[in-house]
Amino acid sequence: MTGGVLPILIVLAALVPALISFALPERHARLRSIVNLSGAVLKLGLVAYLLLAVADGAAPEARLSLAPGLDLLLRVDALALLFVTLSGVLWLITTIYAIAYLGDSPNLSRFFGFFGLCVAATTGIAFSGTLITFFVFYEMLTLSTWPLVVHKQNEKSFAAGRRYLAYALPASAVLLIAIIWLESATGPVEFATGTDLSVLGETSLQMIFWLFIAGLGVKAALFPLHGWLPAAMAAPAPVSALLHAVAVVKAGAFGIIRIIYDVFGIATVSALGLATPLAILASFTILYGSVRALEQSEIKKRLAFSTVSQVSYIILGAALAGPIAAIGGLAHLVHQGLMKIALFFCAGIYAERAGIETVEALDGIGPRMPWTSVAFTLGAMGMIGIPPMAGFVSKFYLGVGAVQTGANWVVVVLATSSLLNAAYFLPLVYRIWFLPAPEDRAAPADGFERPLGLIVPAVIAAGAALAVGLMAGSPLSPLGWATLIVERDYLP
Amino acid sequence: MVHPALLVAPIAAPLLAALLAIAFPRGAVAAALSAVGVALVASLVLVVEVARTGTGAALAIGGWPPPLGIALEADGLSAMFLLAASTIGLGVLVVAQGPFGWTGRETRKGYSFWPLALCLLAALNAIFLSRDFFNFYVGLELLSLSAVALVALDGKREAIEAALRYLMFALVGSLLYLLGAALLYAQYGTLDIGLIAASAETNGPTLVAAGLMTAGLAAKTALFPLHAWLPSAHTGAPAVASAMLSALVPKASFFILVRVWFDALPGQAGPGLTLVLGTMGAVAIVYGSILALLQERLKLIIAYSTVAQLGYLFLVFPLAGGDSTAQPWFAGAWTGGMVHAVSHGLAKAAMFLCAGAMMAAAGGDKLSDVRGIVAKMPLATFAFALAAVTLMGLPPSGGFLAKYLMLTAAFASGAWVWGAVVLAGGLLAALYLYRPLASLFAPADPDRTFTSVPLRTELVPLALALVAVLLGVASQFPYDILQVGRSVAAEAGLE
Amino acid sequence: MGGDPIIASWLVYGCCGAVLVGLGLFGFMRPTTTLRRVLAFNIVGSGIFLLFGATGYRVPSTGADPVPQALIITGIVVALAATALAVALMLALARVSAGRDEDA
Amino acid sequence: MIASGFDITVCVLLCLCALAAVTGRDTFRAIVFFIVYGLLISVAWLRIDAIDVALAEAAIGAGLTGVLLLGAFGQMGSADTMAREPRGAVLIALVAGAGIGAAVLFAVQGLPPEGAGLTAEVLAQLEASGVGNPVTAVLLNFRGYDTLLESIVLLVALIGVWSVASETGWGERPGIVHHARAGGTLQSFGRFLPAIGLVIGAYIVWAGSSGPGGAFQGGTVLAAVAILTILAGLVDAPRVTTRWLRWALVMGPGVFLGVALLGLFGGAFLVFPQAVAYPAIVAIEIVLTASIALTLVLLVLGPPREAPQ
Amino acid sequence: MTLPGLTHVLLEGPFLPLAALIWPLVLGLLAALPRLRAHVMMALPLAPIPALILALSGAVSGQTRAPDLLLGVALGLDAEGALLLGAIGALWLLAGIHALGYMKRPDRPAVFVGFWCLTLAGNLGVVLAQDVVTFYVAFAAVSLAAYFLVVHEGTDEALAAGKVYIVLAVIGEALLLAGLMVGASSADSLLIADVRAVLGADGWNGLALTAIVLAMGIKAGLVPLHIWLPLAHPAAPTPASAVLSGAIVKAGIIGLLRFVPGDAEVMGWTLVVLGLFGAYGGVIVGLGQKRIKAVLAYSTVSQMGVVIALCGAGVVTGQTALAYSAAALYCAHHALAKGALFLAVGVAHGSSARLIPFVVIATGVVAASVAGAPLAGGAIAKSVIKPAFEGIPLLLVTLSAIGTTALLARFIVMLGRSHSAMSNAEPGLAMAGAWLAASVGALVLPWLVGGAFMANEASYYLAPGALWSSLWPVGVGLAGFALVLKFVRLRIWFAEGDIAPWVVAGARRGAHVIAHRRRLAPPSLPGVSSAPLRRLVSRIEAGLALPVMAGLAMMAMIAAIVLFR
Repeated sequence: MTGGVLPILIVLAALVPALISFALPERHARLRSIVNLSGAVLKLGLVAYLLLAVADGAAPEARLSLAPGLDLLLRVDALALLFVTLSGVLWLITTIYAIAYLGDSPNLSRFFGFFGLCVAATTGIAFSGTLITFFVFYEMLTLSTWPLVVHKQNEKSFAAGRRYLAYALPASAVLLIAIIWLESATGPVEFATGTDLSVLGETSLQMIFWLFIAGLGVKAALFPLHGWLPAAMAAPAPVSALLHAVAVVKAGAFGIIRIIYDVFGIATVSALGLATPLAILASFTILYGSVRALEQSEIKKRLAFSTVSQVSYIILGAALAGPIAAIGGLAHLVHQGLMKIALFFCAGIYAERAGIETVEALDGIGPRMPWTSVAFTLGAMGMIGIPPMAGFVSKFYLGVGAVQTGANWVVVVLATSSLLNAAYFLPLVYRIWFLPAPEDRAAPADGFERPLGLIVPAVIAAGAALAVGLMAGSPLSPLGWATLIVERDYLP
Repeated sequence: MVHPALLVAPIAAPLLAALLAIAFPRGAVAAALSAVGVALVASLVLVVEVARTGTGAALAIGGWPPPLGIALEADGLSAMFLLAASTIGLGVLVVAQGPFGWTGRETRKGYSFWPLALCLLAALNAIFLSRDFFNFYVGLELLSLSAVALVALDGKREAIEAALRYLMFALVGSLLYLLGAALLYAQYGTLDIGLIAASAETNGPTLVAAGLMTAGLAAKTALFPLHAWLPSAHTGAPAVASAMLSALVPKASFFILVRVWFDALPGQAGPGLTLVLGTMGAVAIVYGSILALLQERLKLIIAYSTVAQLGYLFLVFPLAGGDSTAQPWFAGAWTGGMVHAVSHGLAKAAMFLCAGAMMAAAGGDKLSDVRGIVAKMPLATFAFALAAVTLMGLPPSGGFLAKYLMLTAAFASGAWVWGAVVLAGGLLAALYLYRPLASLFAPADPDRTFTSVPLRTELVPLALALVAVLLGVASQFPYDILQVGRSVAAEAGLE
Repeated sequence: MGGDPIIASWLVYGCCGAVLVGLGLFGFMRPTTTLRRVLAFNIVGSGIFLLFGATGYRVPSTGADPVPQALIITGIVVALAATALAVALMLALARVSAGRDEDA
Repeated sequence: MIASGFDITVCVLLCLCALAAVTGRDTFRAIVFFIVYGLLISVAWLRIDAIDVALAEAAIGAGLTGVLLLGAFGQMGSADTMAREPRGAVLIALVAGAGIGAAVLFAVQGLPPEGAGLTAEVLAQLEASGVGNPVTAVLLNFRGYDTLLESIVLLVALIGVWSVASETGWGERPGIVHHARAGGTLQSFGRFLPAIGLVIGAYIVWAGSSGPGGAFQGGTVLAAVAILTILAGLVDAPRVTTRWLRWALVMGPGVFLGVALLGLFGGAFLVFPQAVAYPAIVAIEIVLTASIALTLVLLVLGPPREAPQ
Repeated sequence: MTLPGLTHVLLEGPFLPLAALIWPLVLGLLAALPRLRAHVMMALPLAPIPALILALSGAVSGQTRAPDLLLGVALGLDAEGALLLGAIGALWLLAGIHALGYMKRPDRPAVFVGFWCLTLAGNLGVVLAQDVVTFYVAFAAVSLAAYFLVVHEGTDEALAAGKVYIVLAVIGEALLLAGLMVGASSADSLLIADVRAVLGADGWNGLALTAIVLAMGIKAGLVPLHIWLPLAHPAAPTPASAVLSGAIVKAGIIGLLRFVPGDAEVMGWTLVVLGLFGAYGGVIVGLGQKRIKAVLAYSTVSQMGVVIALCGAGVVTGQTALAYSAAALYCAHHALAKGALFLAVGVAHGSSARLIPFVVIATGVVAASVAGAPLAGGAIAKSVIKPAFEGIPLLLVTLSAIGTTALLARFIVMLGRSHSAMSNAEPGLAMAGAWLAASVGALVLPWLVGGAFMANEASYYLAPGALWSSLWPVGVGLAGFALVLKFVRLRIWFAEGDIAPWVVAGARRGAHVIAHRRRLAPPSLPGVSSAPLRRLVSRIEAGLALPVMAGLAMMAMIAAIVLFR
């Protein structure tokens, strides 16, 4: 396939800037920014081309064999593109944000190096065609994320880093057990061709499935494996934005989707009676995350718990065996990314420009920082699921899909979670817009909403979330693409 | 047919350089580097030749074919180990120019290091190429004596004590091995692996001989209960030397053990052997890791990590032949073990060289001394991290490929206990390597200054670590080479 | 010595070699000074060589098998080298620990 | 051949000497028993028709090792402390030693009684090897590679011995300063015996090609001679850094390796074409003897002494 | 499926309905531009104009479909819809004009105008929506955006009222979402008609219907859920409360009309009972109110109670179509009339003692119309809804007119006293004009449009019998009120929002408990002190370093290999 080189090109588009910025000494800030930005733009261009190609049914792939039968396979299918488009778009705006946010703080070459590595790993995860490739890139993601979490090199970030590894490494061991247990019986597993699981007994298949869920659940922040996510907020804002709201967390959810649809097949999963317990676990995480978010007084911690809850929507969508629920779950993969990254950007701006870390300090900031606050409000509305934001669309599809498969109780969960989301987001919006600002808040020298590099990404992300919600019906939107995925690959 | 020079060069070149270094110390460095360079080129060509022809390259020394003469042969396994040894050797000697280079007048260390190191490398190459049991013995002796001398090179009390204990263990090990070889000769009338394999049958003398050889070689490979000499020895030795000691020396005796059981006497391996070696290997992994976790000094952590990682190698015995029919590949566990030996060698050499560089910069090797050195030595820290990734067996390193092949064999053959141990090893490695990594990346307290270190002491470990990672990525080529001339037992298993 | 059953002379020396090995190992392992351990090491070595030499003399008619002899000569020289190194290390250790010459 | 009473007595005596050398508290007594043991074992070697080995064992095993141990005992005396060990250690040592010994015994008696080893093959190829004495043929031609490595081992051991010198003592002479009473027995021996030793050593080396003897045995005798003169204080060992000493040390293995590499052009490593085999082997043997003798002397003398304050 | 190029159809069907929705949104966005900030208030009256044009052009045949927007937007308009649209549009227009006068120097006008237009768009959307998703989006817009109108004044009272309003609104949203999800999936289509057909059956669909009715009840002021109404109206600026009471509350009613299916017997009866309870409860509590806007708020609750009862009755008697058109007319009239009454309050505040009598008289006429006095529009509206009732509910509906008359009489009395202190106060042309237009509209509309909805001719209403049947309840009401005013000293005052204070207190305590639950202490690793471990390990290491141990291990290995062959 001539297209074979494309997936490698995309991964390189993220890897090469990373390696270059590793090599660049600190003072070449401008060159480093140019390199990273051009990498991001190049990646977007390639993704756009691929979108057209895959829409026409093409599926370019590149194969590198580690040992006879043990292949690293990069394959571009519709599901992979959904994730890569999300990471491509958000990488670009987050790079802009990061350049503005970090300004001239120390160790930036190292930062952008690992930042690029993370995105390359995420792209790798998306394109992986076999379980082994997935695991290799999954681990690379863990490794390249740790330095970013500990970037500030203070005690708090090291504690967060420690906790992150304490969760991530055992999880990868569990994941490895699952992969090997499965592959030792069925031979190498390729997503495209699927595997016949008849060779394994039912109980061992179930145990393997739960091992997969445990292994991937840590990154997907499923209850009780979510402990690391709130702690990882000690990282600088761009890191929290891209990684902990989009790349890392989504890698977990994406993995679970791959496992359910491509490795086991949705029919086998429900036949084995695994779909409902997973749905219950996801629903419990949704509610648990929201309740814990209520308690947090720190904005970033609250957003982190909200991520814990929101990602489980995707897993819920995958767990419900209906096509519509699947579409809802897949669409939410993108929607949640857009909304959450907008929120994290705004939280970063509040922290950086106005020194606001906690919810109480948000009083009356709206009028002083209108653009950021509007973006934040839009993001918050999306999270609550208020139409016409993107959040509503996927929540609606999830609900309809759930009832379609007979899991009516899911509707109650969705409604309650919307209420809880409102309960922990509306007070923030209320404080921002309706409470008087304390007198002692001095605006920074060049005004609150400077530099533009911070504000524009936040507004773009919020606007995108709104646009995606509004134009949800069109085939170009994430929902449209998710429908294409489900129709083409997973219709049971 | 491969030109005999290829087989002889890796042995003769370092020996010539060693003799030259003794007689003409001023030219020692140049002789050493060129000799090891020649050895590296020879092994590279050898590897390519072996891969291309698909058969091992054999040479009967002096024109006398076995059983009378001694045969040298480079099959896939020996070619790989040769290449690894030469690569690491060259890297180590390049870095050794710093502490042991020519500084105007001749010093004790400066003079003694080069012949010892060169003889050590020559001994390694001799062992990797030989097919004769007594020749293994002479190679082992040459290796042990030069290693012991290197350990004692620093002249401090701990170093000499460690060297003495190491010598005691090594000598007992060699003697038991020699006794085993003697009994084999007495039984079969030959010392050549191939001939013994042809006529081997299960009887008293053969079993006792094999048992003695295994016990002796286990002592020299520092397998768990017999490991007590390794940590103090590898910590006492100068960092450059301990890089070679930790990465290569135990691998030589392990190589002979593989030759004994997989090539010479596969039929005689019973459950006793596989269970004993497997259990001792498993305990080594856990015990070594726990001890590494409790150490405060960087070199001790790395030394105990060697004890742990060597445990992995011995898991090959129970796991060999564990592949199920589902896998398209074969001899997974055995190849995994060999890949682990090579990737661990590269990673460990890189780690010790980094530790050496950092000790030179910080003036001490306690974790508190090297705290926050990343600001001053980013490349070395990154190399240390990469090596750590290989030791933890995280993708995309060679360590991961080895772990994966072993795990698949373990699960396929139902012996998931070994699988659990392999996994636990990876996690424990993450645990004991986290502390040094965290202190390297920690913020240095401002008033601490590190002396600057020549760039090559950072670049060489980085290169070695990158090769270790490369082994995991471009691993199809090494995988195929290891299959050349691989024994049947490696795939069928030892029971 | 009584009428011993008639056994081949090589077997006598072989068994004697085995006994020497056992004795040497015992001497090596029992709690003792390092010098005594080096001595015991030499006894084990010579025991092994004796055993090896004996197995080469099983067919006296064709004369002793030269190969073991050659190997044993090599072995003896190697054993000497090891002993010399061990002795040197012991002397150095004594020197250093006696503090006469605290090495920088 | 049926074991005669003599053989049995030799074996019993050997075991007793070994037992005495190994047990007991007095180190000097142990070393003396060890030397006696060495001589007895040479006798045993004669009984099993291995004259070359008997020579080597007597010269190196009993002689040089004995001197080494006595020298060490002399210099260290009480400094060699005994590590504190748990009470049951002796018992465990006994069990382990007996266990392994029994295993070896079991193996020996299980050996095939008529194993002839490679005697036939060696004799068949003897005239092709260019030397008369089968042991030398094996040592220098058939398994010449082992011998080459072994000479390197000696060199490495020497470098090792030198490298444990104190930092200040690097340029000094090896070993301690010996001085014997003028006119005393040691000095008269030192004057009288070297001449005889030289002749005997030279003969042994020369005879090695056709009869028992050879480079190592001859070298050892020469070494003994040199050690005797040094012990007698008549001559002092050359400084460690002297140039000719180093070239002499390296000459033996160097020539051997060089000739071996030359063989490469003739098709295989270390090959001696039929015609040139004898002169080549003899040349190698002579040069090797010189280096070996020198190395052995320096090994016995020990690390360079400390620089005078 | 080739990638849809531009061949993909963006819009089918008439463009006007979509334009009616989009136009106010565009105006709202323009208001945010700083340059237009000076005369942004002008946008208020302009916003509803396209909707009015659409309403006047009558019912639209066929649906307007925009498949790309949201999940496929479908808009449509039937006759009743057009009537409602017209009334709501007119009310927004007049309230907009009134606002121009009422708010001379508004603070943050851009925000007010922005949310005013968003609420308007939502309100229109509720009427026009044919598919469930558009309905939900419109409903969310109207209920959430109205919050900003409520809290616009920024007073503490407004913020408190706003808090209650938003909590109830969000709960309503969640309930509606759940209901629509279940409905849409069991109907397997997004169109409201299909969903309505499937609702009402027992099991989950029954629950869905209850959820939807509750959501609509919150908006329409169904009795237990009405508590936000009396709190919000006094706090909001007058034009906002006019629109709130007149148009926004109607969104709930439209929802009920659209979603409650004909065969839901039980639901029908509950609506009738709760509706009537609301009608009478509204009057009783309204009489006990101190502030004039609160009285009007309770009058709305009462009127809406009647309409809810009408919806229920329609289902119970099987005449859903009749009830639908009757309710449409009644709501249209009530919208304009209630709007007029609220604007009257604004005008009264602005006019001096000298002008107040004229204001009182005119408002008196409108009030009579609402109470159903003969010859006024209200009479027709009331008569239209009567056929849908039978038995006791019919009696109660007619008697409710008495209560309404008494309540409105109290309102007129309070209105008289609420003139501005300044002698020369002029209400200003815009405010007075808008108020008068609304009053005239209220009176005239039933007559103009009634024809299409009445069973019989206009002349029927002029007949004496009809006149008497609509006169006596008003008479009794007035007489009763006069008696009470004169003699009964006992004044029972109800707190505004009657049960609101207890509900709010309960909610706050609940939130407090959740927020400050004992925090989960993060699991700390049990501090394994490394000292004993360290000692044990060093002892093992020392032991293994002894040659005897090494020897023993070697012997064991040899034994294992030899014995266990």
